[in-house]
Amino acid sequence: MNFDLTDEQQVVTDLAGQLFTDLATPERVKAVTDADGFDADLWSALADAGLLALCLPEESGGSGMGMVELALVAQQQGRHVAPVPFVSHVLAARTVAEELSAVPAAAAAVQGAIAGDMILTAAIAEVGVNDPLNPTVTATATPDGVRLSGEKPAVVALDRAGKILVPAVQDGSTVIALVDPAAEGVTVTPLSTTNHEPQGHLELESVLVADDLVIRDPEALDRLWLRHLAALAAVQLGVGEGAVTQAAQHVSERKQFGRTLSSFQAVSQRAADGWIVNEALWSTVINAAWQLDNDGAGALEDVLSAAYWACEGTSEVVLGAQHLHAGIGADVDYPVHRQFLWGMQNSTILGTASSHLARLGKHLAAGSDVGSVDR
Amino acid sequence: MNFDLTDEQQVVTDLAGQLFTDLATPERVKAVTDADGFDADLWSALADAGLLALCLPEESGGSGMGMVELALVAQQQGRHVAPVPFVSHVLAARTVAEELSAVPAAAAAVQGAIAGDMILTAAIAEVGVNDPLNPTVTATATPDGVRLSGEKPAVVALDRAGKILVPAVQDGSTVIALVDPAAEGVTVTPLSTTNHEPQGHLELESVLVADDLVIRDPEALDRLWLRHLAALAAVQLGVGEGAVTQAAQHVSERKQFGRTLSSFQAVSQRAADGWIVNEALWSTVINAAWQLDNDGAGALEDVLSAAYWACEGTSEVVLGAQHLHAGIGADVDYPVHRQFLWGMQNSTILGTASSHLARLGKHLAAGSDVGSVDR
Amino acid sequence: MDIGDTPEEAAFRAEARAWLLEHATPAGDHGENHDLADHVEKALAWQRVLHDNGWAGISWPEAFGGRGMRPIFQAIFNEEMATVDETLGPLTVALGMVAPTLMRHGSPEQQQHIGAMLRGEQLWCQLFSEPNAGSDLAVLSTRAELDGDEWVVNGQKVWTSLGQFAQWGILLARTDPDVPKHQGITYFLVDMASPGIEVRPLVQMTGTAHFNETFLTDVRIPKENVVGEVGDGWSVARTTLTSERSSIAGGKTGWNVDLLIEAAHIKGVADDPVVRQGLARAHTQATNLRTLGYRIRSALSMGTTPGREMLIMKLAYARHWMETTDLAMQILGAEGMLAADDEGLRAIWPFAFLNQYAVRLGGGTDEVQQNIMAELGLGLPREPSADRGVPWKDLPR
Amino acid sequence: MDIGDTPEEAAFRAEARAWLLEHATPAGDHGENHDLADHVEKALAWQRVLHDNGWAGISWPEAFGGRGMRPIFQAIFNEEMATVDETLGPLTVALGMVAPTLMRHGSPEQQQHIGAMLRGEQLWCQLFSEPNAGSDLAVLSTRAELDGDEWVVNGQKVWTSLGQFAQWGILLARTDPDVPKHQGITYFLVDMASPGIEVRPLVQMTGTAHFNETFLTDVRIPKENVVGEVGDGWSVARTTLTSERSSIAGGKTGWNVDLLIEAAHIKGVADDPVVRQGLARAHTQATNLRTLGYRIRSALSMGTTPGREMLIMKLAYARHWMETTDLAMQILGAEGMLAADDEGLRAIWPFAFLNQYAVRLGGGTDEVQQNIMAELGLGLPREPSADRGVPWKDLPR
Repeated sequence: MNFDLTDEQQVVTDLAGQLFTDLATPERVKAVTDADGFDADLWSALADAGLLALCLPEESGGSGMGMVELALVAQQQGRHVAPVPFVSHVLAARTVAEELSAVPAAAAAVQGAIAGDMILTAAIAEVGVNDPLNPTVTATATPDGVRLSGEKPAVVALDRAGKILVPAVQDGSTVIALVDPAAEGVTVTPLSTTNHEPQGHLELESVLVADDLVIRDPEALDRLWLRHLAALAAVQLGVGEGAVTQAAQHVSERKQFGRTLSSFQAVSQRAADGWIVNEALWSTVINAAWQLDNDGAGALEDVLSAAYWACEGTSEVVLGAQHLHAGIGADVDYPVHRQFLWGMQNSTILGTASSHLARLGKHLAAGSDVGSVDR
Repeated sequence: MNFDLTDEQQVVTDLAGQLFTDLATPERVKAVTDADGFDADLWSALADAGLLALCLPEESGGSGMGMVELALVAQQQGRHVAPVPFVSHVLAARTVAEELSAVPAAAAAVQGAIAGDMILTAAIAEVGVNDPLNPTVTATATPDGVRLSGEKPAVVALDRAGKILVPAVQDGSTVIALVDPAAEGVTVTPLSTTNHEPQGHLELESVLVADDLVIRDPEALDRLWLRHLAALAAVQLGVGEGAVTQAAQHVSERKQFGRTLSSFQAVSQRAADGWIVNEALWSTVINAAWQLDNDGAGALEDVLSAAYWACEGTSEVVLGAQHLHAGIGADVDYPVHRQFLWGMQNSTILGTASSHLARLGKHLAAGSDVGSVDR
Repeated sequence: MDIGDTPEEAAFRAEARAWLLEHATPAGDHGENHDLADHVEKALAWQRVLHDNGWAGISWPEAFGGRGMRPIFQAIFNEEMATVDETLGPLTVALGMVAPTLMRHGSPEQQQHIGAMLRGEQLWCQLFSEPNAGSDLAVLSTRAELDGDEWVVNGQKVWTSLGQFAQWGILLARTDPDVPKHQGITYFLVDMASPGIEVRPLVQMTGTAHFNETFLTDVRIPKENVVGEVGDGWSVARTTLTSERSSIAGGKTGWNVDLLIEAAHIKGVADDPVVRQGLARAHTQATNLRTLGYRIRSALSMGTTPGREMLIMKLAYARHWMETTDLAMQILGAEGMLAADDEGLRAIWPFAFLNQYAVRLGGGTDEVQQNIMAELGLGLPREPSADRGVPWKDLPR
Repeated sequence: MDIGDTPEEAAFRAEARAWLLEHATPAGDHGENHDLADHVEKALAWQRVLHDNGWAGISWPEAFGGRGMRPIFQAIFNEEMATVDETLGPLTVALGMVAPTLMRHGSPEQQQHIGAMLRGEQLWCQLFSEPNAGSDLAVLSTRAELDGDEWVVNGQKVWTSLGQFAQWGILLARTDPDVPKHQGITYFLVDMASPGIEVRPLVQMTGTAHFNETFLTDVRIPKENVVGEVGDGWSVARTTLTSERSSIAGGKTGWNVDLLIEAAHIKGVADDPVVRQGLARAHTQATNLRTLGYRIRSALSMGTTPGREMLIMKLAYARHWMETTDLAMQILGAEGMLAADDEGLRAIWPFAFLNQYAVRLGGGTDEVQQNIMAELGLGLPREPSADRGVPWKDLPR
């Protein structure tokens, strides 16, 4: 039993922490957010530091690390609310590398992803009840390849993605197609999101994808989805930590009634609540990532637990931090509101706290494999 | 618009408050609870003061008042956790007086009830999912009268009841039969309850009831149930008030770290939370009672709101009061634990907070009449 | 006890409703118009319509141009007005705070403003809070010094709602630093067009700039604009703040739950028992608010001032609002976090979700309210105060 | 990072599990035996079995009769023991608090007790809390005065767990009232059979009398029974209290959720989505506790002392326990409130429901823990202390 980070994990954490601290300063984050929401300099730096290759297989030029290391970097990103599509990019690249590396076009995409030249993304969220495991896009076999039709909401970095992983259903089975956004029949509509993260709505009208760019492993979507949940939970962890750090600093400095705010129990205990949630979430997120690295789909319960607390717990944490900041928290020139916006948005993106519980509850009560969000 | 008590209502409140304060002292309540759980002296005093005739029709010798007045008395009972079956008795007597007063045996029971000589009760709780509107006891017509079979859990004061109102289903319709516990086929088993209130489990095996002692008004059960919910909510209100009063006194007197406990924000704010819940519950309970007096079944939503907060809110209040008392709260020689036990027991007796919400939610979403606890 | 209207009240309600149905032009946005200038203009225009039709100042004394009716009638009118989704929100400072203050403390000249407010001719803002004076407002440090017949004011204010549009402001400034903090404060009326006033909008994360920072540099205010006595501004301000709390009475409750039920049907989750559980709980909270409202209306009807009910209402409302916005996100899912675009379901919830914590701050934080309640409701002692009797200039900074 | 056992740990776990499955005689009541005397006797007997088979004092130094293994092995054994529902609960004071204290601060003679504890021959109780010394333990007023070679003790203690059965107690008493409260306290070992000790059981509302009041009247304690230095009892007591926190590591988590899932199936509500939602949330809390446990076990495995994790574990456990008992009531309905009768579903939940608030008090209230956390985790300053440096005799009473 050893829950401490390995030396290698510590190096990755320190490296990421340093990069985000140096480059994703509050001023820079504000400037990028006010512009197009993508920090190209930071992106290059992440590529140069090898962090975009973090959990890709060594055969593809990756570092061969796993979800634990990815979570540690995502946590640092969350602390600094750094505007780059890190999680979706790295996870999409890993899936392409694992499943399609024999295909030259896919292998080239992976190389581009590692270098930071091509941004990859995965269209995980679903329309309607947002059940990522039941894609609504349909895939139909034709002599030329597979044709996809349907739509996907809230695709991260869709506006600048070079390739998109699109889950779909073909003859009752789940598949994942690697779609080129330049292909005929693809329509991309930018969405205005609450935290200003660039997202897009993807429409596919009979879009042709070559057969060898379709992943047919029946467990691939489960894996991709669970990894996204765990990685987003790690981002949330960092978001919550950033919020509590800022709140603690604020209440230590601000005086009311002749005392610092922090000397009021109602204030200090609320701040402590946030810290406690973060500490508990840390273990749960790292455990979820470790279980994914060691067990795969068997980690379902642990990942859903992490996802739930990343929604429910982190929402509480960022709300508490806002409350402790009082009015100034809402001022867009003051940084803490970004933690709030990220925390709130991430709490809904891959399902809500309630939908994670619905799935887990069905699984626990019925002993079924994955459960569904439908009650 | 006038939400103030009328002079008459104020007199009833003061009278009840005085009676319970004088007779249901902490010492007396402890003595009665340690004995058989029924305070015969208090019961006589309530009868002498006319409070057992409170909301009975004037034609039957009652005072002709309504649910608001009943709620005001029940609230006072709750404050003092007085061990008498006030609510079930008065509501059963009212139903018998309203529905069966033409029948001599029933009229005699009402007179006995007013004098306090005969205790009446109603078997409202149900086995299984505890849906009082769907009785599980069956009634079958025979040439001699109706025969009842089935069981009822948690009947208040069953051990000393002279007559019991038993809801049942006959040919698909709901009826309420006035059962004599001395009749053949009736088995009464005392139950040991958490708050030491005498309750019993009622078993009926082909018990004969004369046709004219069966209430066939299809809305009678709805009415009886809604009145019970509102009256129990009023008891809960008083229970919560008693808990907060005791807690406020305790934290004002007890010193820790050289200061009274109440000077710590974490303590005073928790006490204030209880007070706030009680104040909000007061309006909601009195409103529910008023709506019942003026609207009948149309008051469904308001009564369910009161019932929900009487479960959820009062549970929080009594838990908070226990917490503020720390260890001494659990000592049976110290009175506050009785508020806790009453608050907790009353939160489950006619359905849980969750089941009230289930019913209300079904009603709101579907626009159906009453909803059911079954989801 | 009678929760219904008296015959007189019922008649008034019917008359008001009929008139409103004929004349109201609902904004359809529950008061959350993102174009603030337009929002302000609409409110002023609506106030002019009310005035011209005899519905303005229902409970104000006739001497000030009102109808001299009991406050319950104003509450009934507000209730009915809320059902048609018209709002006077931007005029809260003028109608709910400044006018009652001037009626009580103002000079005859100052009271001339009351008529202008009634006629929808003036927007007012409040210059009380400062960066270092939030919950502890009385430590404010904006200074006013007498120079001949004028006071010269220097300092900075924050959270000036709609300050960028207001013609007039009410201002608290320190005129004597040598006495304890609650003393030595004076209450002024200030023309927002005065030289030396700079209003800088604060863009909030909801994208609107409801609030402003206001910088005052050598702003000159005539002596006649002092309300009450010099140095007695704190007690004048208490009238203003108490009036603010009273002005929230008579809103409608439950409209947000109704909207959620509608949303649940549209999104096809009205059969989801967990969603239903949430809707039911929200409904019970709305019931609590409604019955608290009865008590407030009852007090107004009897001619007394509802005190504790106002405080509880504020706390209960904040909690209810947070829970319903959470529930909205559960019902709307990821769609709920798309930026508001005034279309269908998205018109209100994303804004509400982001703004939810604000209801816990405005008019005193939850914590401050709970402290008041512990004292007022339970007789628990106040926390020991560190600064009682200390001259303001000697307070720790 | 490796969340699994090392090969050595896995081998130990397998050996322990095999032995336990063969020798354990589960009580089947999750440690909540209503016959306390029987409960105590069973625990002592089980400790004797452990001792005779080499499973006692796994992490204790060999010099004290232990096996001298790293603490992780004790944690692993505790974890496995919890799965067979055997409990040493009544011996917590002896094994988890007194023994570690004596190892560090005891004289060679005092350390003789350690062997007796290991062999299951002694039950100990703790005489720390007093009616007026709860969260603020250091204000305790039980007096000890030296009379020749003996200390004479007078005072009253409360919350003496199992005091009615204990042979020995650890006692804090004030030996010098003229110094500040944390100084002037001395730590004693006291024979519970000494003349002048009266133990009065406190019947709790759960119907059990786990706790007692203990009255001490002219109780004579030999000088040799002072642990550490006279006047240095507070620092000895800190060892005792810290050891208590450490002893909670290695329990199992999730068993209560498993029981609830079983109950939901029995009551036919396992398909109820609202119940399922509750079960799922409880499961996620159990996951949090489990992963916190990993950190604690990891620290023990690495030979360090887990600090903050212990505090968080305690708070998280209390919240989890309250929620699961609420959920139990929701599943069991009115049946849940019938007094416990050891039958089926009712065996544990009513007791748990009534006892739920106790987990928020034992070992320091939630509030005290949160204050520690604010200081330790966030570096926020302590509340100003009113009594620092004041001699105990001059403190306000």
